[in-house]
Amino acid sequence: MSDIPDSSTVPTKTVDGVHYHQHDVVIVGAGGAGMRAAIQAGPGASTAVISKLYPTRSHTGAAQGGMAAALANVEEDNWEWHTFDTVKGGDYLVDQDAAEILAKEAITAVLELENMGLPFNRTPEGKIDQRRFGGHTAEHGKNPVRRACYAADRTGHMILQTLYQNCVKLGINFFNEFYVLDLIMGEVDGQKRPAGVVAYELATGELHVFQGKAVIFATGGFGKIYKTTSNAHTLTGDGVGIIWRKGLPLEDMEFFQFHPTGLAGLGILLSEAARGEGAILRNSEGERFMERYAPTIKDLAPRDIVARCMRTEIREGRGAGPNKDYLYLDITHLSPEVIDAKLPDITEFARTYLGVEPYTEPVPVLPTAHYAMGGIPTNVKAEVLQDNDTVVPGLYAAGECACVSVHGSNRLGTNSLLDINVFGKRAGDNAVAYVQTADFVPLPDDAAEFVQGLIHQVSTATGTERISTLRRELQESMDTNAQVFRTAETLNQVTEVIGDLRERYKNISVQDKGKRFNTDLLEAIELGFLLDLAEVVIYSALSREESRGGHFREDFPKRDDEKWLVHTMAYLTGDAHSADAGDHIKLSTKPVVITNYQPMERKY
Amino acid sequence: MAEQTTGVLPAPNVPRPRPSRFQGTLYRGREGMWSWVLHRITGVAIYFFLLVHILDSALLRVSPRAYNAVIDTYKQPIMGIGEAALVAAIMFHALNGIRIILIDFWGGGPKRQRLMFWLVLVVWVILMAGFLPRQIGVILSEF
Amino acid sequence: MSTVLEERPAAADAIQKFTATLMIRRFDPDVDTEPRWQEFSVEMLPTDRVLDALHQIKWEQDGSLTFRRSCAHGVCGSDAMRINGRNRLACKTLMKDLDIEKPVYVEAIKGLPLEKDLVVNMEPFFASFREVQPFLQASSKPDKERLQSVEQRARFDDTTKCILCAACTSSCPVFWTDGQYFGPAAIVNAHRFIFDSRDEASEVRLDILNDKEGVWRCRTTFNCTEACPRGIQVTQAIAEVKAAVLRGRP
Amino acid sequence: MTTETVEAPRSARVSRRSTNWEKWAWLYMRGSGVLLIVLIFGHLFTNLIADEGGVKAVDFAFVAGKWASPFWQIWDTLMLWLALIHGSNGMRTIVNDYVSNSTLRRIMLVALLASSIVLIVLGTLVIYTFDPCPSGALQSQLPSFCPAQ
Ligand SMILES: Cc1cc2nc3c(=O)[nH]c(=O)nc-3n(C[C@H](O)[C@H](O)[C@H](O)COP(=O)(O)OP(=O)(O)OC[C@H]3O[C@@H](n4cnc5c(N)ncnc54)[C@H](O)[C@@H]3O)c2cc1C
Ligand code: HEM
Ligand code: SF4
Ligand code: F3S
Ligand code: FES
Repeated sequence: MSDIPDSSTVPTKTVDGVHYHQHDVVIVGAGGAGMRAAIQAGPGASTAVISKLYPTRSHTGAAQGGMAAALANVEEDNWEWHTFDTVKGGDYLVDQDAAEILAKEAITAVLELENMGLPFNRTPEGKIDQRRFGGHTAEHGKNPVRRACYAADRTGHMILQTLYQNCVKLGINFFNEFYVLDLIMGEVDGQKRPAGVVAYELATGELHVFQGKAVIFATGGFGKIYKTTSNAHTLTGDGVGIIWRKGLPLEDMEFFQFHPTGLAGLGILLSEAARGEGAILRNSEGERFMERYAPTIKDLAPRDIVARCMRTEIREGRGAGPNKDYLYLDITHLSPEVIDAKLPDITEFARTYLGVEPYTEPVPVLPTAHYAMGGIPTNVKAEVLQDNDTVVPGLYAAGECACVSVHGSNRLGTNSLLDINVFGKRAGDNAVAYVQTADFVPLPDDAAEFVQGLIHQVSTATGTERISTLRRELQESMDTNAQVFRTAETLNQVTEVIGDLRERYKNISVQDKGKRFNTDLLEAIELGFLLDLAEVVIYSALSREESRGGHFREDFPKRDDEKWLVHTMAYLTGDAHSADAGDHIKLSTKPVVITNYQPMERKY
Repeated sequence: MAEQTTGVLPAPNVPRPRPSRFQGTLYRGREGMWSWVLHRITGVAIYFFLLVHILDSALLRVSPRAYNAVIDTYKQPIMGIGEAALVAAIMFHALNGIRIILIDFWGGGPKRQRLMFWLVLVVWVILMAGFLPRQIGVILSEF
Repeated sequence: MSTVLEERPAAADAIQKFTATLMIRRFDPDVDTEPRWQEFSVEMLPTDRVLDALHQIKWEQDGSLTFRRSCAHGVCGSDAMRINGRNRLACKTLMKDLDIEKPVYVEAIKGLPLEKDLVVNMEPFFASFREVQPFLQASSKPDKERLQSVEQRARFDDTTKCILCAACTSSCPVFWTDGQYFGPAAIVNAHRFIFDSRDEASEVRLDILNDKEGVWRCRTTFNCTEACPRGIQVTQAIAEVKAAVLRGRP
Repeated sequence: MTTETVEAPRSARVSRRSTNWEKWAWLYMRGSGVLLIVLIFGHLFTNLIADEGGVKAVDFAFVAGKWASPFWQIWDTLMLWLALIHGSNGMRTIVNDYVSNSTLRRIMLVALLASSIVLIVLGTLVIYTFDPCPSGALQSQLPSFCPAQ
């Protein structure tokens, strides 16, 4: 079901029930990154956006707190400080050239969104208002600075809506509820290039091949490898998984961010904006424990640090509740007017899902799996890399699925909405420039064969294992063993679980045998991606014997710049289906780009 | 898509959906919906009464006898009950009409629509309480 | 301060589970000629959402049960459905807020073509959204942001919250009649731009909505306002647009 | 309210409207509604309540007595026009809502329009060409001011 049907959303031909389309630029994913790219690409090239969800259902809409840019609308600020904070926040694993671009282009990115209509909150002078956020400081760490541009606690919602509105304005062709399941690669002059993608149309169960000169991946994260997560049910990392299965590398997969303040037990996020507006984390004794760990910026320390401090508090018996297993986020000292104006949605979540009234009661919180720092490696032009420095011409990635790497080992809050806008735009621009000179890569005759096989195999599966059981076992094991704190022992444990699950996955059953809206089938396929990605995450985490940012090895609690100031690159080699990860994953390293800031100890 | 310019969208050519089926439970609307249902029903009822009423009044032009003959039938007790229902309908329709007009033109209307619905009912009950005893008296006097 | 919370989430494990009955209106176009009601029993906690119940059925009992969902906390707008006769988001409706002594009736939203189980065709809904020109139209090209006062920003705040879930439009008795009415959601999204001080095309949108199928078809039944999971004062927004059409400007 | 089928909900209408009748119709419903409250309640009051005996008091003589005064003539004319147009327009809305077959809808709308015109003309004629003392009627049926025949 296409969104704006006109001649260009009609297939060019249909062969053996497979529909063929041709567009200069094919964008996979209609979240913030995908639509930002589409807005750049649409006016200059024939563009198709393929998304497994209606664009406005993408998880960018769940983002709450803000988008960083050193506009200096309320306090002195500049992009150089922002760059520094990003680098330090990422525990120096950030590629500094990319961070510089991110911080510099942030300013235009925000202004462009405003120009497209985004309703930011305003200062009394009518300018875009800004608020504090974790890890964002003035003068290289001196004190917190107001850098996050926001629209109440619905910034992501506004970004997603604004971008969709502008896509409507431009008449972009959307293919909604189309699941991309394969990337078709071809070769030109001995060089790998994308030829197109294959998608499964949810409504009809039919396959569509989209031939494109350039392909942009913007499929978002894969938080569903965890049980307790702020991520949507649909964030199963399909895009990253497809790239992986194509033999292209994945970067820094061991770094997964845990957000300190998820609603206890549920994982629904309470934005860091709460702490930006003055909320305080307290333990069972009512103590503001962050004062002990980060005396300067306290509750506004970066997420990896806060999440670890919280886990430590709980371990040391200062958790609240009957089982002493959660902490409190306290905003009772803020006036209800401020809360209503600046944090309306998250207080509503607390009321709806926990029955807690945030005006008067502190809210139970726990760290929740939140953001994948790693993903598809790209350069600053958003071009996908096939090794440390060779690009795949015509293939781009942007947003959470990509790893530029501007987030290093730990992303600062508000830098992701920024990332999707800056690098989404770059992906669009570069793709348009590329398609001016490039030709279509010929499609093989059996373009859809792999997906046909996959679907056939899964839909006729009559094994004995339930998808949901396997998924739950994976998620639970990840939650206990690959959390904020990890050790070789716990990681080995989850490795075993994954190996076992991968075996059992061969024996699954799918109950829905129909063609229309077969979400049962898709959940099975998504689980396949989750298993693949979890395996890479764990394998990379086992190998990195140090603690940095979001990856904290209790058996190696120190950062080790001598050995580990490098990105991890994981490649799929050998037999993808062998039970032992070591048989089919090969790891190597990629140097970190360091320009201005030499690694220092990270203190706040 | 260079040819697609700002604001001008191609006419969506929505695929013709398969026959839809959506009976199922009755929608559980609240005051707003039920007041509208009543408004609509009373409106139609009054309309048909009005048609008849104009026609019978036209008999005035024919002859006093014809008119009185018809009007006499209105004086039957059964018609008296109908008349009471008509007045009840008109009163509800009129009061709720005021409520609708307030919702439309008074800034505070939409917020207070539910309260206003209950007010409509209260006023309606009061007015009917004033009217019905007399009407019942009239009906009974016919026996 | 910890008193209030003594027996909250963690204690939930210990809390009594109960069995709830769900009546779900199923429809598979390839098999059924008519939708049919099917009964399921699920083990639930009071704090579970209806979405959790649907997941439990799909994951443990009948994998063919089909519904849309994504975020699971009321921000993506995927899972509007009719629960006990009213439009709601399954992920924002807690079991404890329903009368669980009786079966919980779950069916697709009304007025859009039913595709399968709880899934309806959303195209017509998005088509009318697109028709109101839901995007900022401003000719000036400032170097920085366009200024907008706090009050001007507040003017249209309510309608910026819309997540396009269709709970409103599919609760509207006028929309049910023939499906030609623009519907509250489209008007809400027009409102968001009509009253945005930066926009220059309000008149165009007012003209679009001053149509046979536009604002005048609204009969102020308030179902939309009651249904909106974002708490948007939908009918009020429609009334404001009507007033603006009469005035000829926002 | 629980209509069962919708052919193509909100599918694109390519060409749009002529004049904005709907706006004026909407305004008219409200304006006429307000006036009708006065007119109809005045009417009901004089006919059913003010005079002892309710509807029993209404007969040819009663009406003729009223219409002898231009005040009631104008009152009733206004009421006739406003109410009939209000009612017909309301019925038009309802027909538009529920009658999805376009031929049937057209037939019903034309019928509505025609009957409204006929009734308005008829009603107006009755009020103004009305002869309170028609010849050949029984004196007892006529208002008291009629000269004895
Ligand atoms: C609760 C929450 C709060 C957050 N708050 C903030 C914040 O305040 N500030 C900040 O900077 N960041 C925040 N983030 C992070 C940020 O929102 C995300 O990282 C970012 O929005 C990701 O955008 P994206 O475009 O890459 O992916 P998404 O928005 O997730 O979009 C992914 C798209 O890909 C499509 N897709 C996926 N797989 C397929 C497939 N196989 N075929 C076709 N299409 C596919 C989906 O349909 C979707 O359209 C938050 C994240 C969460 C979860
Ligand atoms: C007594 C004073 C009256 C008032 C204040 C009044 C008010 C209204 C109003 C405001 C509406 C518009 C409703 C809407 O748009 O949602 C309306 C509709 C209607 N009215 Fe009246 N009205 C009155 C008398 C009458 C009479 C005498 C008739 C019959 C001839 C009538 C028949 C109708 C009908 C059929 C509708 C359409 C209902 C609908 O669309 O749901 N009304 N009325
Ligand atoms: S107005 Fe409310 S109910 Fe309607 S689509 Fe928007 S969010 Fe959903
Ligand atoms: S339900 Fe419909 S009638 Fe009007 S008030 Fe809402 S749009
Ligand atoms: S699943 Fe996103 S709104 Fe319910």
